[in-house]
Amino acid sequence: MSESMNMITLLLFATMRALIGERKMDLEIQPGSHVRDLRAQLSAQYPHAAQALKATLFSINREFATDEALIPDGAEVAIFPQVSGG
Amino acid sequence: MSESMNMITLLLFATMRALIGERKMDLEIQPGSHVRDLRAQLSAQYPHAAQALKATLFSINREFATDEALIPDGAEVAIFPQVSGG
Amino acid sequence: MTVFPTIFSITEDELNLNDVLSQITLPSTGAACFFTGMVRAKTTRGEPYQTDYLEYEAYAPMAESKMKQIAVEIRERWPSVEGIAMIQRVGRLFPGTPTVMIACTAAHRDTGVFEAAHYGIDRLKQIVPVWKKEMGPDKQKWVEGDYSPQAGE
Amino acid sequence: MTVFPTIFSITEDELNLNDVLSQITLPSTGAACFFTGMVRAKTTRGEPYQTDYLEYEAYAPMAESKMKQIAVEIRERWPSVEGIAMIQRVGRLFPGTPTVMIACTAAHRDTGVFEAAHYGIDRLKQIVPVWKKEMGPDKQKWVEGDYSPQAGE
Repeated sequence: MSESMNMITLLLFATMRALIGERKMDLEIQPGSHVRDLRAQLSAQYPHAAQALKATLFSINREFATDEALIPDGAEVAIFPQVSGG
Repeated sequence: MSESMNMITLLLFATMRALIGERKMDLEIQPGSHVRDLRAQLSAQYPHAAQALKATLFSINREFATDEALIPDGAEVAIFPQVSGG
Repeated sequence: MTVFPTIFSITEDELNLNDVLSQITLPSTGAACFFTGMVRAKTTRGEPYQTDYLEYEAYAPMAESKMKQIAVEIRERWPSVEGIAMIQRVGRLFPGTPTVMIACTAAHRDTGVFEAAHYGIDRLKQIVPVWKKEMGPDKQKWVEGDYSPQAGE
Repeated sequence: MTVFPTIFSITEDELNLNDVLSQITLPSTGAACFFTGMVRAKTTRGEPYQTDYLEYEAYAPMAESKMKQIAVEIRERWPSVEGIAMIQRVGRLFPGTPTVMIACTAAHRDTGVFEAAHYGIDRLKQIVPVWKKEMGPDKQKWVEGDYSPQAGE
């Protein structure tokens, strides 16, 4: 683990969990990464999930976040498929 | 009991029951009596209830009835104070 | 063809919302709206007062026939409504106790269940012959409500 | 000063409407409106299908924080609302089972309880992160809903 990287906790739900095969993972990201950078990083790491990742929403520390949002060090980030329950 | 009279069952609720002191009574009325005639008959028979009787509603066979409604022989008539529950 | 359940009763028993819901949930049902009215211990609208308990009475056979009529009115206005339940408790009822209940179910939440239940409770108060006597620390009195039937109702 | 109760939870336990009602009934409370959503065995809106059961999952801490936010929104819009309860069940849920519930109470029935509960269920569907997987006779699939949060929600 490089000293210069940030660590985040990534939570995966529903279809995203099924595609990537994990509920929760610790992930290194470049300091200054935005949601769009994380999306690209995950798409590169899980090419079979790249299509699905385009339509997902992200939250940072339990608030929905746009592609332009900055991800702070130590953040709890979640990937949300665009489906809801009731 | 005169052969020429009609018989009705009178039901009393809430304040009317308290004033007249009965829940239910059998009553003779003149054939052709309307609600207004029954109101007058009861007011004469229970003078202390005459004021209250002015503001009551009547039902005939479980349907609300106006002063002009005819009371058939054998009817179930009820006197309704103008208060409701919930 | 599916028969849609309509439940109505005047009862001295406690209301059980869970039981009512299961009785008006069909295989096609996905949404329910309930309204319940409770006895207030204290009332501040108008002149404030406290209530020890209420005595409810009903003209039961007429009340049930009016409930049946209200169910017909609801089904005419909101044909998507599946189950309807209306229950009025009578007897001595203490603060916090649910005294009246209406529930409507439908397949989805956006086809009138809220409006149907709202309409139903307004009509119950208007045309169902139920009276309540307020028993408070200082007095007892019959309570006026929204009771305003039209002839023939 | 009275503290108005706000209850929210994500749970695997059965919903008990009677318990919820007693928890949000204060001495001043006279009216409650509930909405419950149930698993449908059969759905006919759009392409008809049958459901054996649903698997619900939630991002629980965020779901509870969104429920808290919805309660704040309701109290801003309908200041007369006294108690608010929101419960989402998760896990394997069979047809007929209530899966989600919102209830709002107030002193009287005409100051917004219906509107508040209606608003609340619409917001729950929009912003609370809950997903369901449909398990039917022929297939399993994740179900699309009304989930449409705005950034920052």
